[in-house]
Amino acid sequence: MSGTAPNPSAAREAGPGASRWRAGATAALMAVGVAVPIYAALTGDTYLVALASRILVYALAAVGLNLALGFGGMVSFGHAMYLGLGAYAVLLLGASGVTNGWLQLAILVIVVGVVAAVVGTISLRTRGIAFIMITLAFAQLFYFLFVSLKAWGGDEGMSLPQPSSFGPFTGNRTALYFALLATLAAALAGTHRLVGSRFGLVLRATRVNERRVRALGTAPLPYRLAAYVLSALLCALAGFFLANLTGFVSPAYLAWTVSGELIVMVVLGGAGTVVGPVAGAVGLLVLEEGLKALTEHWMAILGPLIVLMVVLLRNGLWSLLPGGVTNEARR
Amino acid sequence: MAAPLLAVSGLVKRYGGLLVTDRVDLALEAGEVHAVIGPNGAGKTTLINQIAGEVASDEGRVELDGRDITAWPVHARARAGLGRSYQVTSIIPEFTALENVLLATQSVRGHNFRGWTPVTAQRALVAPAEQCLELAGLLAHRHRSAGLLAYGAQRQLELAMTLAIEPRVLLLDEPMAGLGPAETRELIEVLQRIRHRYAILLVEHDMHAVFALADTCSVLVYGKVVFRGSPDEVRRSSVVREAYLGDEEIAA
Amino acid sequence: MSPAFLLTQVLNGVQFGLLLFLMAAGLTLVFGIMNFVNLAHGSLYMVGAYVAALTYGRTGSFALALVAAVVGVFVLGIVLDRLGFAALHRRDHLDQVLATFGVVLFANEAMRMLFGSAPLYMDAPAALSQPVVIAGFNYPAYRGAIIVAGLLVAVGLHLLIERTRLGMLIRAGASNRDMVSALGVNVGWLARLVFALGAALAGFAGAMVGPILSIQPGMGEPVLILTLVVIVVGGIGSIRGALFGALIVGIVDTLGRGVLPGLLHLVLSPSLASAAGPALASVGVYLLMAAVLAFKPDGLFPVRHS
Amino acid sequence: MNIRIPRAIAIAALAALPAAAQADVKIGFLGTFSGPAAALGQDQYDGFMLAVEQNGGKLGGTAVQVVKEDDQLKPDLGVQLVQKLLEKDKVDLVTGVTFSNVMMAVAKPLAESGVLFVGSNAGPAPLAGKQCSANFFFTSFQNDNQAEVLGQYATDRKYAKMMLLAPNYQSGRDQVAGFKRFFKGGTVVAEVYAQLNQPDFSAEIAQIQAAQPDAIFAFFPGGMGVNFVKQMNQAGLLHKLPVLTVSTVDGTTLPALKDTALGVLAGAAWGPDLPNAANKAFVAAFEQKHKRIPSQYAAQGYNAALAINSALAKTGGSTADKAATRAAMRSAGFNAVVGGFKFNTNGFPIQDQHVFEVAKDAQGRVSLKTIATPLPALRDAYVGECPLK
Repeated sequence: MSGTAPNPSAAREAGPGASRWRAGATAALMAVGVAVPIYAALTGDTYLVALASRILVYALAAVGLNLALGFGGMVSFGHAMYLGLGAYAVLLLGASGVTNGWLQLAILVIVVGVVAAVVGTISLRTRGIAFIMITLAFAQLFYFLFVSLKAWGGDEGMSLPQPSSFGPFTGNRTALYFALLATLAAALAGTHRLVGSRFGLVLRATRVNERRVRALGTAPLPYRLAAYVLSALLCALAGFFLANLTGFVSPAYLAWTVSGELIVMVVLGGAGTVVGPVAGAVGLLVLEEGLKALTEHWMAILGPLIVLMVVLLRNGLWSLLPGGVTNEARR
Repeated sequence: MAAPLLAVSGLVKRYGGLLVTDRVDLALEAGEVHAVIGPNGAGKTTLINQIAGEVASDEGRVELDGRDITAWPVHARARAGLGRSYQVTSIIPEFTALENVLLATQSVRGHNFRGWTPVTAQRALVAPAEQCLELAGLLAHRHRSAGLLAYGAQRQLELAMTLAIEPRVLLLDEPMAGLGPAETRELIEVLQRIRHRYAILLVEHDMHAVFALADTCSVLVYGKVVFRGSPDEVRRSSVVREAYLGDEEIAA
Repeated sequence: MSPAFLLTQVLNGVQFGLLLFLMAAGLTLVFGIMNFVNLAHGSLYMVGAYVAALTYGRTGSFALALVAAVVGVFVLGIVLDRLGFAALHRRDHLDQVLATFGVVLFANEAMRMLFGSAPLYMDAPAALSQPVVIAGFNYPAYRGAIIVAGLLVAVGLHLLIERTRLGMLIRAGASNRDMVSALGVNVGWLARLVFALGAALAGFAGAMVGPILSIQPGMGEPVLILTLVVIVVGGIGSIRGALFGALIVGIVDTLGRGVLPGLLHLVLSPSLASAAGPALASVGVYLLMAAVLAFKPDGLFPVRHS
Repeated sequence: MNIRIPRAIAIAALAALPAAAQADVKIGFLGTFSGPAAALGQDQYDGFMLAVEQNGGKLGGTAVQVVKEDDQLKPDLGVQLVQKLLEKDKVDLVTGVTFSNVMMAVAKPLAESGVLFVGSNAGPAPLAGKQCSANFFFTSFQNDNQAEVLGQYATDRKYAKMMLLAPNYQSGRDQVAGFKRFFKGGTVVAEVYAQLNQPDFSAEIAQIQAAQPDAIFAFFPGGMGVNFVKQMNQAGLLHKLPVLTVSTVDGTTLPALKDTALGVLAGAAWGPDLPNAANKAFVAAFEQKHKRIPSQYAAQGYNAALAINSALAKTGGSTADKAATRAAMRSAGFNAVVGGFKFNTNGFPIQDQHVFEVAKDAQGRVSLKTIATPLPALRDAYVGECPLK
């Protein structure tokens, strides 16, 4: 394995007291998630739901990327591509008459699954920085493809003809929010189970020492590829929500900067921890929001803050909670 | 007579113009310990890598139980019964000791596309894993992070992982590397306890270990087997002494 | 499509490639020797362009502007390395990417705070501002100067790396860092020097493009992406790879834009050709990179690691 | 050199003032204020705020509070910010919007809210045609307008061979279509689409030389424009043939081009030398405050404020009755800095479109000089598709 992979939890002391902190923080996050629309309904501050929905979309995408990047050591610099594919699926299917949300989801899973399998098969031939760059290349290919698709709005993007149809919940923003929250919770629960399963063991071991995994009798490629596809599907799901949330789809969703931001969220929150990416997404977007209220030159503050967090935190926000990494075991 | 469990014939590896493995032949039966010794740079690790499949051979054959596995990939050889350990400790530091061994036990029990049930909750996997840990004397440490284990314990874990894929042939690459005298003795004992179950190819610098364990010794110099015999014959051989010129270990 | 037209386009591609080489040489050295992914390389290029434009504006001397950019960014490189980049060398690539991404955000905003969002003015020196005619095509003299500068840097780097003790250490460092420290060389200083050298090259590139490109915040990122493409295609850590990678990317990109649409018009229907041509040209470089990596994951001229 | 920090503070103070004086009307200003394209949004905002300031913090006699939001050129963020402006800040009006992709993204939520929107830059075609909204007004242009006037100019000058260049994206293709709509009598020898944000134009410039047109039409906004003009100049082509441009030489790029751009032609509805009195006052006030020549984006922002001023004056400062506010805006009579200005049925402007040449002004600064007005009182091409009457 190349040195590119993060080494997020070189050693985890599985003390029961330690993991309680993290479980508590996760529960607190979820409780806040549930409380937001209730608070918004009571105070009439409906914008809060819009803000929180967008954060949840990116949190979901970050949780997806984390599966490849954090647990699998596959540093994809092109996951915005799947976010965009998910969003465009809603537009393209909606415009061609497929408005049923479940059907859209089913088609999305198949199409993105196939695309991710092909892209993953080619990309996983490479390691380290080459993998970073080849995933970027594929994302750029799709970006420019959608930019030149005039019929679908080109770079200007296009409004959805109608939101995905889910019976009485169609177009309901609160319903959308809770669907997002439930999906994120399911993704987190799924990740939690996956990480400790046979599949998860192979995936995580491969990140650290691929050679050893082979010598123990397991060919890592199918598992890495599966994790890559799964991670792409989660991002596509986030894109599906993003399209419905904004009622709009544009190639800007596939821009390389979005891929970069997803990486920032994952690493900032804690790559290779289950809930870290959520903390990263919340942290980054709330920070942006707060700094922008402060000054128009907010990037001049955000930049150094990111540097500081990398230097001081090493393993992300989530590692601030006990039960995390012990530095002594980190090389 | 039936074919030997592991048969290596005419194995060759070249790096550029350099012959690293020079027509090596080996045959191992179950219950037999065959030690490969030789000075640094003799090509011992390369030989193990060739047998295990990590390094492609330029010529020669590797047969396991009569089947030609020369072209097989590493993981297929491992599943067919070739277990190897590494000279440089090659464990997953962020895993617990038990998880490290589970990674191995699950490898030989069907595919791993099972993503929901925690491995540690599967008796069918945990029971054999714990057996291996017990064999290696690590059962008490099974819930500790591998990265936090003492070096000696990590070497034992290395061996436990190798055993957990239920191999028939063990390729041990300097299992005693870096161990103190007490730890070495302990590991020799472990190997003595289990040797009857496996065919063992042992690459080792520690001559105490070699003479205590080996049935046969091959002396490798510049990739070529220059001498083969029992430990006693090796001790007496002038060829070996010449190869090890100035190396006191042989005198011990 | 006349031969003269093709020749001009190839020349354009070579020139663009050499421009990319100036960026790629520094980045690949830093990458290869320190195993350090520096996204802020584009920011150093931007700073070089700003320093050059400001110096040129004050003094009216192009030579002085070049010197100021090179020296200024060289010093900035040493300062940055001291301030903490050096501490990042031992971190994994992701941390490096993230931290230097933070530096990029800061650098762009700092330029905007200091000099505004609008681009800065810088023109080519009078002696080079007129075109020369090659085979019936006007070729800007200044672009000729870029070709010359790029070739000189390539030759200079070649001599530095193949003929000097410093170069020997750099080569050794690229393939085996421990060996260099075993030789008793202070790797920290070697790394700092190489980093500053790479920075100075980026600053030089920034100064050279001042007269042909818009000098504004964020100008570094598009070039950075192309530079990353170049060093990955060429093979990380290899100057030779950077040179050939840059030339290949430059020529593919230029011919893709300049010749491909015309070729497509010959074989496809006009409407299809005018739709496919630009789309293909936009992704030509990325197709090239994907193809190279799929078949040669270590790039076309990989450095052999021992 | 243009140090911006003190001005930012001044704006903040200014924005705070009317708020303290109990604003009666809240206006949301959505624009792109960060990243490489920030100059455009900043100019829109500066122009808008200049008018607010000149009116003593009031528009239509009513104290206004301006809530400024930065969309970072991200459509999804734009949608979120529009929701914030509407639901949290509960603004009565929305203005600004710099880029078409953000405009397209926010169009639907804005239209559905019923709140009046006065756009001061982006004017994408769908919003002028099928997706037009009675709540939308634009003081800038329909995106094609500025290319259309150059098409007419090329026809008037009887150019026989034209070559058209633009980046390969929707706006680029729209501009080319707009030019061709009014270019008659000659032929388009080549259309060349460059990559979006491409730094080097040598391949395109060689194609220009190969095609040997009588004139070229180019649309390269922002930094691309600077690159293109510089490189054309060095190839010695800038003064060899007429270069007709849109958004390529304007108030934001001329300071970076200076004398290099002399002689380049630009199509637009506004230039600093337009002779009407409102414009003279605007340019003088802007230059005094910001120490630079205003750009067309500043003029568009200023016009947006004037339009709101006029509409609010008619409704007595209230936006409660949406239909009345809409009607007031539709019939807004104000001395726009472009001279004659009317909103068409689709909310887009009917105004003269001019051709400008980059030239030195009376003070010797490089600026834009009116040379022709080929399309007086131009209406956009899409109004027929808009069901509004």
